This record gives sequence, C-alpha cells and structure tokens, in this order.
Amino acid sequence: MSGFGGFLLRRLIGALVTLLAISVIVYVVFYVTPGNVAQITCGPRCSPAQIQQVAEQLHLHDPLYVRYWHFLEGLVAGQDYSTGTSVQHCSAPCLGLSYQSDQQVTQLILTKLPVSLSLVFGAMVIWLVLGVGTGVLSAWRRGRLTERLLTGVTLVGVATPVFVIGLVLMIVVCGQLQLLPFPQYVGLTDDPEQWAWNLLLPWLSLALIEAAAFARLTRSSMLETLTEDHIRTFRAYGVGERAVVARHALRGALAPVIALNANNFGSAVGGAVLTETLFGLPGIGQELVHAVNVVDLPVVVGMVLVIGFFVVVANAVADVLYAVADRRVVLA
Amino acid sequence: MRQPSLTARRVAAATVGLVLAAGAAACGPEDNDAKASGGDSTPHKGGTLTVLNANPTQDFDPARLYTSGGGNVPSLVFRTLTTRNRENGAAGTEVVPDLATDTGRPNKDATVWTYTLKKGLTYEDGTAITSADIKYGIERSFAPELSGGAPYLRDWLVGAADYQGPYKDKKGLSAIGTPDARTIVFHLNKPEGEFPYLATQTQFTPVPKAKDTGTKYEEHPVSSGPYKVVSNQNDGERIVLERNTHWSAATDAERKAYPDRIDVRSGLDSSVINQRLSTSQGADAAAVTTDTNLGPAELAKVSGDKELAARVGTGHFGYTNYIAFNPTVKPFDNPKVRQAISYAVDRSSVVNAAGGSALAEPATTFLPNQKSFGYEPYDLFPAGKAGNAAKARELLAQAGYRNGLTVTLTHSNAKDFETSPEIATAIQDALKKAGITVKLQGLEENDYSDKIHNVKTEPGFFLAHWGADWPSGGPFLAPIFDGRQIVKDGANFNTGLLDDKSVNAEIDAINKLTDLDAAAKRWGALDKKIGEQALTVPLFHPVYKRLYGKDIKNVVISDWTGVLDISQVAVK
Amino acid sequence: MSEALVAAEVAGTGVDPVPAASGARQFWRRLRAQRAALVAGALVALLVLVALAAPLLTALEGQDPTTYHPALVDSARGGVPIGSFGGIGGDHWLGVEPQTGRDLFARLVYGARVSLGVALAATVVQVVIGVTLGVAAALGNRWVDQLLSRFTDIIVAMPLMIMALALLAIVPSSFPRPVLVALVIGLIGWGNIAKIVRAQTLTLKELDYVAAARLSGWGTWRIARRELLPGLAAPVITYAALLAPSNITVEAALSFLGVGVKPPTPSWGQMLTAADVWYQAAPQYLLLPAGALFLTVLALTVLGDGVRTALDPRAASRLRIGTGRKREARA
Amino acid sequence: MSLVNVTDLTVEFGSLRAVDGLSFTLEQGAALALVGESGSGKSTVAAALLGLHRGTGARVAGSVEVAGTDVGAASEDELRRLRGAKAAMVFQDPLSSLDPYYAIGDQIAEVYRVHTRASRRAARARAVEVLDRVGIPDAVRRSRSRPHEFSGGMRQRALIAMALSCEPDLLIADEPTTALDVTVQAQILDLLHTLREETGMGLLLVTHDVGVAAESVDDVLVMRHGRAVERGRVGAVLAAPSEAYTRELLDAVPRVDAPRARTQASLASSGSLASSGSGAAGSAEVVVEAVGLRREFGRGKRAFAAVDDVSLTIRRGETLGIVGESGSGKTTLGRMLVGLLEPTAGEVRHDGHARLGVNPAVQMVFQDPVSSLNPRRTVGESIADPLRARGERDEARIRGRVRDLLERVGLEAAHHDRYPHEFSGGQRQRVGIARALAADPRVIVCDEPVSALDVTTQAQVVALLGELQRELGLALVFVAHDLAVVRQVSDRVAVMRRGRIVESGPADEVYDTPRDPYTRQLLAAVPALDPEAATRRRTARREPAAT
Repeated sequence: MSGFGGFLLRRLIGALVTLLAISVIVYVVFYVTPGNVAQITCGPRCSPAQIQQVAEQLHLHDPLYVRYWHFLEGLVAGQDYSTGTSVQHCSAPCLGLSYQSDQQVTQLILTKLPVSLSLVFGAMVIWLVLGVGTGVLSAWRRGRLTERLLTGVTLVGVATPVFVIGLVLMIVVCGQLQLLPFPQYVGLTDDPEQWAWNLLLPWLSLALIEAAAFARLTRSSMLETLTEDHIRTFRAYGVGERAVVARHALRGALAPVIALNANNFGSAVGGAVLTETLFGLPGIGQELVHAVNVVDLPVVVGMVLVIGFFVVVANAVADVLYAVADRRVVLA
Repeated sequence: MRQPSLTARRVAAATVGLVLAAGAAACGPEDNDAKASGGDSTPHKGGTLTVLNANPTQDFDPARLYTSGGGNVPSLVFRTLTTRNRENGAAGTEVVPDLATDTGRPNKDATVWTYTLKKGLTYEDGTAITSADIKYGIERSFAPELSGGAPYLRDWLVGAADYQGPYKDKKGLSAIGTPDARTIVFHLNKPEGEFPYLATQTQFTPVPKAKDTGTKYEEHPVSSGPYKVVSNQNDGERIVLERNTHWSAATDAERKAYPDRIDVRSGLDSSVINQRLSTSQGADAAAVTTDTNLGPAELAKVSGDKELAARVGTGHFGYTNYIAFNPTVKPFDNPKVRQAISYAVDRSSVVNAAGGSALAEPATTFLPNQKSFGYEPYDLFPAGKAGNAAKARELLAQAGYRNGLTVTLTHSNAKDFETSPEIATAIQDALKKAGITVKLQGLEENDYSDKIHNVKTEPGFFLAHWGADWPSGGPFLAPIFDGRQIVKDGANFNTGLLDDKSVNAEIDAINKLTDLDAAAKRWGALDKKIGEQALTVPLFHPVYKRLYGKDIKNVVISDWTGVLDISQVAVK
Repeated sequence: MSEALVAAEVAGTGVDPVPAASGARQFWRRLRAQRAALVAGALVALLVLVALAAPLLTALEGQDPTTYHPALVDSARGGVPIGSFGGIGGDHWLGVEPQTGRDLFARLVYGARVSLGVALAATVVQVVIGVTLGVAAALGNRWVDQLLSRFTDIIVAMPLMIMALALLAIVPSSFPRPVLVALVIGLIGWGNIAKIVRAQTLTLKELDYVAAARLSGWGTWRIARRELLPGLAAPVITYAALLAPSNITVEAALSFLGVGVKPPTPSWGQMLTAADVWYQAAPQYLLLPAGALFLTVLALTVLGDGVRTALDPRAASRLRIGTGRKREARA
Repeated sequence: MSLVNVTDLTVEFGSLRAVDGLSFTLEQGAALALVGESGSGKSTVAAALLGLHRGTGARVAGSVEVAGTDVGAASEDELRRLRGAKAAMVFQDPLSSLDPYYAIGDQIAEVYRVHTRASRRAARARAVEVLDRVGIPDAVRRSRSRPHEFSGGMRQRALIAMALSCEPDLLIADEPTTALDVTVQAQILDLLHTLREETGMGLLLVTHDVGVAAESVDDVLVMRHGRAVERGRVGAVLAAPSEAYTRELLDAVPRVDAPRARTQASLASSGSLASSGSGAAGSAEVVVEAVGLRREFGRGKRAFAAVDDVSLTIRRGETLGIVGESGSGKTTLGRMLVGLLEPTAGEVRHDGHARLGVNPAVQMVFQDPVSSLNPRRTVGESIADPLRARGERDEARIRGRVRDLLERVGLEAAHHDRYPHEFSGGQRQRVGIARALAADPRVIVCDEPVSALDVTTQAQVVALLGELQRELGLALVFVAHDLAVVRQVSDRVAVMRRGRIVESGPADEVYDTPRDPYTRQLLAAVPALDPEAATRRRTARREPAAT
C-alpha cells in the first residue's frame, strides 16, 4: 500500500510541477503576444488617458514576474477585488478575474466545465463502444470481408477532418432530415433527456473520429494478444474460440486501450474546441479560443491549467489503470 | 489521430471603429418584403422570440455598451433620452424622443442641451426614474472599471476629459445639471448640433445609484424598458428577457414589445444560425438574428428558393470599407501613386470577394450612400467595373514609376469579410494589371488593430473600414479626417494624418448646425472635397441580408441599424 | 502504372544488391508483399509528383492559382460559378472558385505543395526534436532524465492548438509562413515521439551489444550514434508514418483557424475552410480539397501501416501458434 | 489400442519441413521422451498431437491418433473434447502460459467447466483439489492468486494442476523444466513422476536435455531434422547408443560427476588450482580482484542487494567458475567485474588498481547470441570496434586483424561483411569471442556463454574458450547456472546464493566434497544420465523435500 501511496504522492508532485511550468510558459508566451490588452478591454475608441486607467486597473504595467507572483498569491490565498461599488473576495484557489468580463475565472471555468465534460464523457462512451467493438470484430474476423469493410470504414474515419463530418452531419440530420434538434446545451440536471438529445450529434461527430483510432489500436493490440502464450494454453485446453477471445484476449488487449483512452480523455477536454464551436456549445475550448483572441490572460491561464490538469490527471489515471489491469507492470 | 483542437473560426474579434453591440446599426430595406411575410400579418402579443447570434452581448451594462442608437437587444431594457425612429428605411434614420419629451432643446450655439423627462416613468421595480439617475448613469460610464463606450461624452462634456467616474470621484460631473427630478442639462465645450443622436446611446439610460453593483451590474441591470433581464449567463452568452410589467406603452411610442419573452442565444456558428433559420423548426420558427448575415454560399441557395427569399430582411447600415493610405510612407506620399491605385482597383472583384452584388455595393464615396449622411454621388477616379489599368500606368509613369512598383498591403487575418485576406488578394490581383506588385502582410486581428491605429507603426497601405455611430456625416468624417483628432499616443483613427485647416473649420461650422438636413448637405460636400486628396479608396458599402423564422411578423428595418428591430417584431 | 512508380521510388532509395543492405532488402520485400501499401505508396508518390510539377501542370492548363475571373461567377447570387459543375470546362479543368473565379485545379495542385510540404517538414522537425530529447533523456543521468521527461510531459499536457495560435501570432509576418507553420507544428508535436524514443532507448541501452560497445571503449556519443540510433529507426519510421498524415490535418486545422499559410498561397486546409459553407451551392468546391486531403491522409496512413508491418516481423507472423521453435533456440 | 499413434507425420511451415515422416506410438500409461536439439521438430510434434496447427497455415500430413481421436479428421468440437480432457499439455514457460489477469484457480476451473459442465462452485473446488494435489501449500488461498504472485516452480505446478483437472489419459509436457532452476526442475520432475505413478496416465515429454529424459521416462525417441534417429528404452539408448548422432549428442553433454578433463588444464596449472583465498597462494599475478562488492537495486523499501559483500581474485591464466541459480546475483557480479555496473560498495581492482568504468583489458562474452551483436552492423565492424576505439585508423590493418580473429575463433575471413542474422547461435557466440579478443584482454568474463546453445555447439564453444585461454594466457571468469558446464571449464568454483558466495574452492573439491548444504542440494538436483541412478537420487531427494 505504501508503494501505491508513494506512487500517488510522486504523481501529485509531478503534476503540480507540470502545471506550474505550464502556467509560466503561458504567462511568458502571452506576455510577448502582440495585442494591446488595455485597448481591447477598454474598447476601440478609448482615449490614451482611459487606456492608462484601465491598464493600471489590470496591473498591466507591472513587470511580468510581479504579475505572475500575484497570480500565485491569488492561487494560494485568494484575492480581493473591487467592483467599483464594493469589495469582493475571490477565494483560493483564485485564478484572477477576466480582463474582458470581470468574472472570476474560477467561476467561469465552473460554468464551462460541465459542457465540455458532458461532451467528452458522452463521446467517450460512444467511441469506446464503437471503437473497441469494431476493433475486436475486425481482429477476430481477420482476413475476411468483415475485416476489410471495417478497416475501410475506420480509415475513412481517420482521414476525415472533424469540421467536415460535424457540419455535414448537422446539416443532414438536423436540417434536411430533421431527426434531431440543432444542438444547444441543456444542463444535465435541468433536463437529462434534452441534455442527451441535444448532445447526441456533437457526441457522434467527436466520437466517430476517435472511434476510428480506437478501432485501429484495439485491432492491433488484439492481434498481438492473440499470439501470446496464454492464449495458446486455453486453445490447447479445448476452450472455445469465442471464450478465448472474450475472456482472455480482450482483457489483455484492453490495457493499451485503457491507457490511450485516459490520455485521450484529458486532451479531449481541451481538444473538443472545434466541436464546441461548430455546435455552439459553450465549453472550455470555445471560451479559450475566444480568450486567446482578445488576449485575456487570466482566462487563458486558467483554462489552459484546467485542460493541463485533466491531461495530467488522466495520464496518472492511465498509469494506475494500466498497473491495475496488468499487475505484472508493478511487480515484474 | 486526434483532431487537433480547432477553433473559433468565425470569432469576430473586436471590430475596430464600432462594435455593433448585438447588431446595432442603421438602415432600411429597399425591397420591402417585410409586409409580405405571413398570411395574417397582423401582429399579436405573446409568445417567445428567440434570437440566434454569433457574438454574445458581453458586458450588458449600459455604461459599457458601445451601440449605435442604443442597440437592438439593449434597447429593450434600456430606455434613453432619445432613440431612433422605429420605421422602415430612411425614416428610420431620424432621432425621436424616448424618455425625454423632445429630442432636446439647444441654446443658441448648441453648447447647452436641455431635456425634460416624461411623466410616469418607472423602473422594473416601480420606483420613479429621475434625471439624477440619468446623470449617474453617464457618470459611471467614465469609471475605468466600466470602460467600453463611445468617446463622445468625454470629448464633448465640459471638464470630462480627466473625470474618473463616481467610484473614485465623488464630486460628480459638473457639466451635467439636474435642476429638478425631470430636467437634465448638458454643458458642452463646443457646439454639437448632433447631440440628440448621442443621447440615443445606452449611456443615457438611468441607473439607480442604490442598485449599482459596479462591474456586477451587468448581471442584473435595472430595466427601464419593456423587458427586464431574467438571466444573463456567461457574460451575455444567453440572455433571457421577460416583460417588465412596470413599463407603460403610454410613455413609449417606439417599442411595440409584442412577445412575452425573448431568449437570446449566442456563441453559435454563423452557418448553423442560417441553417436553423432556414429550417425554421420548432422554436426556430420564431427566431431572428441580429448579427449574422447570410453568407455568399447561403445566398446562392436562398436566391433559388422563393419561400426562403421571402424570409430575408435586407438592410443598409452606414458603413464603408476602404483602402487607407498613410501619406507619410513612401511612395504613398505621392498623390499620383494614390490616384493610380484608385484607378486600378477592380471593384467587381472586391465586391465578389465580399459576397457578391447582393451583399456589397461598390463605393466611390467615403460617406455611405444614404441621404441622412448627406450622400452626394461622385467618382473622382473612375475605375469602371474592372479597374482602369491604363490610366493607372499613366499616373505611375508621371510619378516616376515607369517600370511598375512594389508595395505592401496590410490586412487582418480575421475571418470577417470586411478586411479579410480575400479582399486583399482581390486588390492584389487587380493592381497586378496596372504593373503594381502587391505583397500581402496579413496580421492577426489584435496586432492589425494595434498597428493601424498607432501613428508610429501605421503601415502605408492597408484595408480599413468605418461605421456610423449614428446616421450622420459627423461621426463618419470627423474621427477620420479632423486634424485635431490625430492621436499621437493612443488609438488614432485619422489614418491619413490629414490636418487641413479648411477641413477642420468646415467640420466646426457644420457641428454648430442644429438643422440636421442642412448639416447633411454640407457633410456630403465636405466628403467630396476630402476625396480629392485620395487618402482613401472607397471599396464598397455592405448590405445586410438576414433570414428570419416563419412565424416572424411586423418586420421593420431602418436605415439606422440595417437589421430587423426586435422591439417591433411579433411572433403571433 | 502505380506499381511502376513504387518500383521507381524503391530503386531510387538505393537498394544495394550486396548483403550489406539485406535488412533494407527484407523490408522492401515485405512491403511489396502488401498490395494496399503499394497502391498507397504509389498514390503518395503521385501526389508528391503533382506537387512538384504544379507549375508545369498549371501551365499545361493555361491557368494560375491567383488570377481572379470575376466574369465567371454570378455576383448577384453570392458569387457561385457560372456554368455546370462549378464551371468545369476546357479552360478550367476542375471549375473555378466561387466569389473569386480563381482556377480550382491550379489551386488544388499548388495547395498540394503547401499541405504536403508543411506536413512533411513538420514531421522532420518532430522526429529530430523527439529523437534528440528522447535519446538524451534515456542516456543522461537521473536529473537530465527527470528534467527532459518532465518537459516532455508539459508539452504533451499543453493544449497545443492554443499554443500554436499564440506562437503564430508572435512571430513577425515577414517570416515565411509555410516554414513557420511547419516549425510550429513541429515544435509542439514532438512529445509522444520523445516518449517513445526514450522508452525504446532505455530498452536498447540494456542490450548486450551496447554493453559490448562500451567495453570496446567507445564514448556515449559514439554509442548513441552507431548502436542506438539505427535501432530506433523502426519505431521512429513507424511513428513518423503515422505523424505525417496527422500533421496534414493539423495544417488544415490551423488554416481553418485562420493562422495557417497566408493568402494568396493556397493550401487544402484553407480551401476547405472557405469551402465548407458552399457544400450545397458549389459542392465541387468542398469536395475537391476534402477529397484530396482525404486521399492523402488515407494513402499515408495505409503506407504507414505497410511500413510498420514490413518493419515489424511480428506483424507478419501474427496469429500463428507458437510452436516452441523460438523457445528451443533460447533453451 | 495405443494411446498415441503417429504415422508418417509431416508438418511444413511454408518451405520449411519441421517434421518429416515421423511415426511412433505410445501405449496407455507409458512415458516417452522426444529428445533433440533445436530445430529437430520435437515441439512441432507435440503441438500436432492436439491439432494446434489448424488454421495457422501449417501443412500437416500423415495421421495422428490420440486417445481414440483422429486428430487430422476430427471436427472442431471433437478436437476441443480431446484437448485438455483426454490429452493435456504443459508448456515451457509457465508465466506466459497462464493468463496474467485471472486467478489461477479460476483458470483451472474454467478449463474444468469446459469439459465437465460442472457448476462454478464445483469447478472451483476441483481447482483447489488439483492445486493441492500438485503440492501447492494452502491451496484454497493460493488459488485466488494470480500467476505473477507465484514463483516459477509454483506456476509450473499450477499448470500441471490445470492439466490434471480433467484426469487426462495423456500428459504432453513441452520442455516443462527448461525455464526453471535446477533444484526446482528436480521437484517438478519428481512431481510428474509421482503423478504418473498415481494416475497411470501416459506421458509424452519433449526435451532437449537428455538428463531430464533419463529422470522421467521409460522410452526415448531421439529426433534430428524432423526425423526419428533412434528409439529405445531410455537406459539402453543412453548406455549404448546405436546411432552416431545419439553418441555425439551424449558425448557433448557435460557431466557433473566427471572431473575436469585435464586436457584443458590451464597455464596456471596446479599452482592456482588450490588457491581459493585459503592461503595457498598461486604463482600467477592477480589480474582482477573484487573487494567487498555490494550492489543494490531499487530505492527505499524496495531496495535489495543483488550482490552482497563478495570478494574474489582472478589470476592470470586461470578459470574461475561462478555458479548459481537465477537471482543469485552472478550476472550482476560479472557486470561489476568488467565495469559495466558500478558497485554500491566495495571496489574492483584491475591489476591492483581500483577502477571505475570499463577497461578494454577486461572483456565480456554475453549470454544471448541474438542481442549481443548489433543486427544492423556487419560482424566485421563489430569485431573492429575495440580496434577503432583504441585509435587504430589504418583500414587495411583493421581488416587484417579482424580476419585473423575470425579465423582464430573458427570462422572464415569471408564472414567479415555478413550480418549477425546470417549466423547460427554458436557462430554468433564465436563472433562475440572474437570481438572480446580484439581488445587484447587479459581477462574475459563469460556470462552464461553457452546456456543458449545446443549441447553439441556448447561443447565446441567451451573447447574454443579453453584453447584460447591456453594460447593467450587469458584469465576467464565463467558465469553459469549449469553445474556440469562450470565443472568442465573451471579451475576454481564459487557457488553463489542470494548475492553471496556460499562456498568456493578448487572445482573438484567443491563438486566432490561439497561443504555447504546448498551446494549439496544443487548437486543432488542435477539430472543424472543414468535412469537407475536417477531413481536412487529421487528417493534420496524425497526425504529433504518432505521437510
């Protein structure tokens, strides 16, 4: 148990270091990005004096390290800010206030995160079912027509840009056939049925492409597992082919799939930007791109950290799952 | 093989010149299909109107909104001293009273403006609206925390230049007097005959001091209009408005307020918006958009479909897309070079790049082609449809560039049609025929905006555009050509760096006029006069083509905003 | 035709008849045994050829990718090409672009140059950085390894499109854009290859022949170069073969975001972005770049699979029951 | 009716004919060993008995009948009924032969249920029963463990338990002890013997080790190139082989009970023979010395010492054998001696000077002939490495020297430009030796240099090492798990266990009069070539095993 605890601790420290490093990089990169933040925040027709005031308001004149230090302070101790008429407290971990909307970044994240998570979780279920199913089937039916067909379909999936699939799906399914509503986000807690109904299409577009990758991975992993010795053992003991595949080959073949999935989940939280934009889902990715465009540094840092957090956590989970799935990894 | 995170392609980033908050802006339908829609065209009260928009109305705070005529959605919540006339076409460019009893009473030289509030005006909570609230609303727009509005108040009000708003400066703005609860007096530092136009902007809405929550006010601003804010999620991404029961139609001649509820959904992809409107299913049948044009591709489809074509609202907003020269950069210091380029431009290519003749009208004048601006047609350097390459070569030869010329055209990479790469390449292609080799310099939106509005970094040859803060020549010409508005250490819009005494004097003279028709004529003449200097090459005026749902009735599109007015729309 | 092309390509790679190249020869033999990979390889070769010969091909057509033809589009209808199938004809083999009337064939073949060039160059950058850092991490001491591995983790954890947006915005626009795009894709996409290389190097490092080389008295650098790098070739080539098509999509995505190569230089991603709204009014405008992109990614992927199979003998013997022969040899 | 009846069996993989017209029978309850070197086709035969070649692309001709089932003609269902129920197979590598994800008991139960339709609970009970039967202590609890939680010997027992679960008529054991240490091997062979006595099932044992065959079966069938060479009672064949190949094979097998052949006596001769640190100082100088070597792996709680306080000396011209089972730390020790690993404590002295890192004068020959040569470089280049590293630039001289070395180790100069995969295992090992020699070493540490080779090749390589040692005055450190080989080559022997040297001394002394109980146990476990002796020793082993 202490081994596992130690592993978690090391992972945790590593994750923190990674996230801090990411925040530094983002700070530096956006510090040198062109774009007059005060001007953008103030509006196009602000006078130089107004811009000065806004810049002071946002501490834009402070040197980079001072601003970063404030960021860290806010993260640890929270920070107070003025709305003009009153003083509010942004409690730790405070990621600061958006330059553009004056909202607390943490709150902004909390409102956007459910959307992205809904999108990615749902899509994940679909891509796992579709991808693993297709992969297993094509590995099992190796060399037959089924396999060729499935291979072809997955290749098409791999080779099609998501922005084409998404748009065409929406136009055909919602526009011409009118089978589904044009997606708009409804909270899961508000109306679960509408939630699922509205997200179905985004899920599909995101999942189809991922599913293709998973199908390919599952197939090759499956083929590799089928050559392993213990598969031979069970064949030599009269266990039927179906049971061999379902019980013994699949279990082994899924280890890399699990790892990839955990990794994918993390990056998909930030990577579903296009799907979010295309379907007008107000998630993390869409907000992030907007923030980048208006050089809204606190929002960019906050969102990137959240995405980084998911990637790091997902990677750790992948490692744990991998170890749990395959005990040999830890001991051997 | 994961798709890399993609993004907001159609992120219309902060547009320079004028952010049309929630699609504000002016104009009027030429072909009035408005009345043609629906069998029973009589509008009735009730129902929910859905607004499908690409860009959220961020900062839904009257101090921070930058609108023309008070905006579309904001104008449902915020009543102002004056407002735009809710009529189709040119009639819609007039300014009419709103909270005030008239459009303002100037003193003799138009430096003092007095307004009287109507009787019986209340907020959504039933409390009375006072002139002090209007003063406070204006004052708070000076707070750096609440930046974003138009610059006129700061420029025009006496002693306002250094005012920092009521949070830091408790003394208030002395330029605004409130002798009694219904009277408000504005003292200007120079004559401004167009002050009534300015009073249409949301900064002129009353804000009760007791309810002011500073930067948080936008989450629930106090309504003076027919609707109140029920929810405002994620900084304007979804705004739900419901009827304000304390609003009285008796005090408001402009807003019809037919629907019971208005649901504004933003952050949608523009092609999705148009697809939804054309499908017009379910709630989308009672939907409109205030910020998304039909794209050229969609137009091609719509033009072949009678049912759809009947549901397109066409409007004009005072807007000009043009090429700007910086005459301090060689070779653009030479008027012959600027003229040569004016001759060489192929406006039909440019118009096509902007979406074709249905979405853009070729422009040879800087002022928009509307009467209220004082439009006077002229074409000083006639390029014909496809550009006059021969004339251009001739001028170049005179300027000493017998063997052609290589120049750099700066443009934005943003994916909107106005300054987009497509227009730049169209110009590049046209100038090639005249022996001018154009190198393109595409900049990211923010970078572009910074560079062209900074006198130190301003390129010599770039794409620009300008829109009207209100439908008049004043806000159209003054910021661009008034020599005293050259800003050395901030955002400068006089990109031609024109500082011509006679131009400055004429601008001052026109500003004194309170007869807006007379003023318009002189703006038109001034435009032509400035045009002779060839500091800009007008390219086109955009045309708004917007779909609306099947159930939409009472479509009114003024030349002020160019889009259908939500306050007039009915869904039953 | 396609087989001949592949054969030509193979011959050009310098297959040596002496046993010195028997590894390579075996590779080609295995590769040639796969018909799909051959066809894909031929297709890739064809695409490269088309990209290289773009000026020639367009000259043959008599068009260029930048000239506007306002007369060929219907301005009143948003600029749809006049004529059937988007204005296909003798002058314009694949029709013209809506709104501008530019020649689509010319834009497509010139677009191939950018799309392929950027993707391949980016792959090279990724491989160079990934291999360098991966090997360095594996061979360095604990601290070097920690540092580089952590750095790799950071790169992997960053939302890369966002960083790409920022990076592309920072660099002055005078920098040649296609080179920049390739560099940026390369600079942000090497994380996984570094991880793979590190893991592989750690394995290789433990092999006896590396120990033997150390015993011979060679230094680390020489061992890395002579003993380790060749051993990394197989996984690196395999991964690179998968990276290349994904880089093509990344380039398309960047163009989609408006930060790819700048107009009037055509690229498929850029065409696709402009075209997606035209799918109904001018379908060929969308189908051409989409089809080209699709075919290229497909061909590269299939070729990548083929290369992997050819490099990994296990792939060839998959599903064969172990007869114990291998084990006997070990026993 | 015979239990197994194979007639004219031919198995081909592509162009390779693995089994060529083989015929044999096995009676009920009898035990037959298929003995042969690698490539003889013996394992292919075993797989063919269960029809495992079906669907793999192998071409099988001839008839195979097992327990009344015609394997060639049987339907899939019939085959499944044969597999596991009537004829069960035990594989070489017990770790990879069990599913790592499931508990051992569940795996056995699964097989049992396939053939008996028993309830889940009954199947689990059966699993515990057979695990108990094969000597797994605390079988109920251990049945819930997964394979990696078992030791190698326990896993093989578990695999045998799986085979027993359906009470088959025939047990096919394919190299069942090859991956195991010698003491464990003895236990497994004893177990097989006992089970056969108790159940009366037939046994087909596939092995490369004549000794294992002698311990376990009644009849032996010697195979070579897919054909039968000789068949007969195991005692008869071993004592008086009638075929030349069998003789050759038997001659090549090193004997643990025979004293070292004096023909291989080293330069150091008698002087150092007696030297073991006991005081009888040898005449030759010490070339490598280890003082208090310790090496730990892992950190924190997982740390363990692979080598713990080992001191030894190696003198010019002598051969030091280091023998031990897997995990005894012998390879770690070898690597520290050449400087590939740094000791955690203690030091290695080359010629009396403490040294960190490698030293070309101390070379190594590796175990795995596959991984010890870079597959992407010609053997000539590999051999030339030490020359070039030394700064030799003259290509002609390098080539000449490499040619000499190739010829010296029994290869041809023409092999210079060939790649490792073109050589056999024995040849590759010769190349490895040539590369070591190229550095003009004074000491060569051989880490299991022959354990991956067939016995006949083994003998040749061992002979080559002996020759070279005599000729060049090399000191050799011979690290191996095979007691017999070590005895054959060594002047002195050190026995390692758990990182320590438990006993050391002149080879004959250690082998003939072992002082340490562990050494005695090791020696007792080595299979004898004489079946009668094997029986005697088995009886002897049972007593300590019972404790």
